[in-house]
Amino acid sequence: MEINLLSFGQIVDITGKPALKLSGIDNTDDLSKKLIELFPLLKSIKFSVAVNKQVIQKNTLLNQNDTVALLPPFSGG
Amino acid sequence: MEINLLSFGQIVDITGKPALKLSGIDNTDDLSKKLIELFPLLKSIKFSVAVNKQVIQKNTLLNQNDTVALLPPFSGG
Amino acid sequence: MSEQKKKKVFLEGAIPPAFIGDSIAKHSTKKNIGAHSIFLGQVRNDLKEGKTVKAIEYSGYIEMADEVFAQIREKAFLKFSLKCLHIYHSLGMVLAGEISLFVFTSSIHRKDAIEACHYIVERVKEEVPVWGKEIFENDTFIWKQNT
Amino acid sequence: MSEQKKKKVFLEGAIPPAFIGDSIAKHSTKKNIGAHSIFLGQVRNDLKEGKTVKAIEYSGYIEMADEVFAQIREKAFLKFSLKCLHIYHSLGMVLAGEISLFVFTSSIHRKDAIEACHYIVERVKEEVPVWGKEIFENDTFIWKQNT
Repeated sequence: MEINLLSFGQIVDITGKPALKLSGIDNTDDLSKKLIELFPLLKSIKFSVAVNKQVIQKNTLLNQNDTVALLPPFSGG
Repeated sequence: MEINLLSFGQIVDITGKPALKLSGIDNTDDLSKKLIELFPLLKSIKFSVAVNKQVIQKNTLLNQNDTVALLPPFSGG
Repeated sequence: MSEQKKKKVFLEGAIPPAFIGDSIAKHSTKKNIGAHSIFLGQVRNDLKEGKTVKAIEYSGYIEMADEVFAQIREKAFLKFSLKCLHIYHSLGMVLAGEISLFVFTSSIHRKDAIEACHYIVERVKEEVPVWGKEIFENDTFIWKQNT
Repeated sequence: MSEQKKKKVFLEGAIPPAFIGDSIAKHSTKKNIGAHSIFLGQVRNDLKEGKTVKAIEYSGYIEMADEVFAQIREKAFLKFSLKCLHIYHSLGMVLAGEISLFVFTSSIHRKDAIEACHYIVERVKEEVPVWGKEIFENDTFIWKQNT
């Protein structure tokens, strides 16, 4: 199973890429662990997670081709 | 003693003139009585009175050349 | 910057949208401004007693109104942290669809500009000796009532 | 008039003052409008750690932002009696002194336009996935924090 991972704002500075693909991850809690492993600097940043453009508040199952976005605090306007 | 009387808005429709001079009036209460005599239709209208551009709340003495304005409810904007 | 001096508020006729655009453009040199709030009053084609308003003709007690506008400016600068404040009001004929009041506040952070703009609009409606005569399509009229 | 459909919000670069003037002018045909309220966000030349901000470069999660903007529109139309509602936000580079956010509400009576405009500005700042990178004069940067 493969998901699309999008990074925005200062998180791109950490992941190095605005978009990448990850496989073998079933839910958002596992994803968070995996991301901290891959990018330890993420620990220092507050961010929320959107699955298919919906911000999630708790662990969420992921399906093939889901798009998961890492959203640092918004600063539009 | 002479004062300048200014009328505005719908009050001009009643007094017939935006500006006129009145004499022999010492205070604003007397002025109000005199005006009702001269223009009975004024009784039907709510208005405030300004002496020298200051809205007054109570009877006010008038001096030579004071400017008294009859102000119907404001409707700017 | 002191803006408390007496400024020209009254404009003859409607306030053109391009005048508003130009006013906004002039603030691009004031780079410590982060927020602008603007209120525009537009003349409505209200239906009253079966007749449609085609225009409002504004008149005012100008000498007094200028003083009241200056007091409103002064109070707004004391009450809010403003970088800029402009108020314009029409005199004479303004057609339905045209703009008769333009209030423009600017501040570092949005709260001041937004609250000051609202405050000023309410003060202008309540305190400034200006009157609007609503002219109907058949050229009869009634005197406008503010709500 | 239904305005709840998804509309184009993002503009490349700064929002020109003349664009705002033109937007205002377009409403002169809507003669039942009595009040417009406008909020403009302008980029400030803030001094941070001894360096001056010369521009903000905006990026966004556009697909999600478009949905959030549409939801904000919908909520505003439900909550307030609005005749018109427009929201524009910059993407890319906006220099200090230039405008990056333009919220424009119109209603019959002023209360709705004023309150809706304020409501929308707060929603946009809180809910829309857009990020500003503050670029200093020496071309270093920090990520903007909304307050």
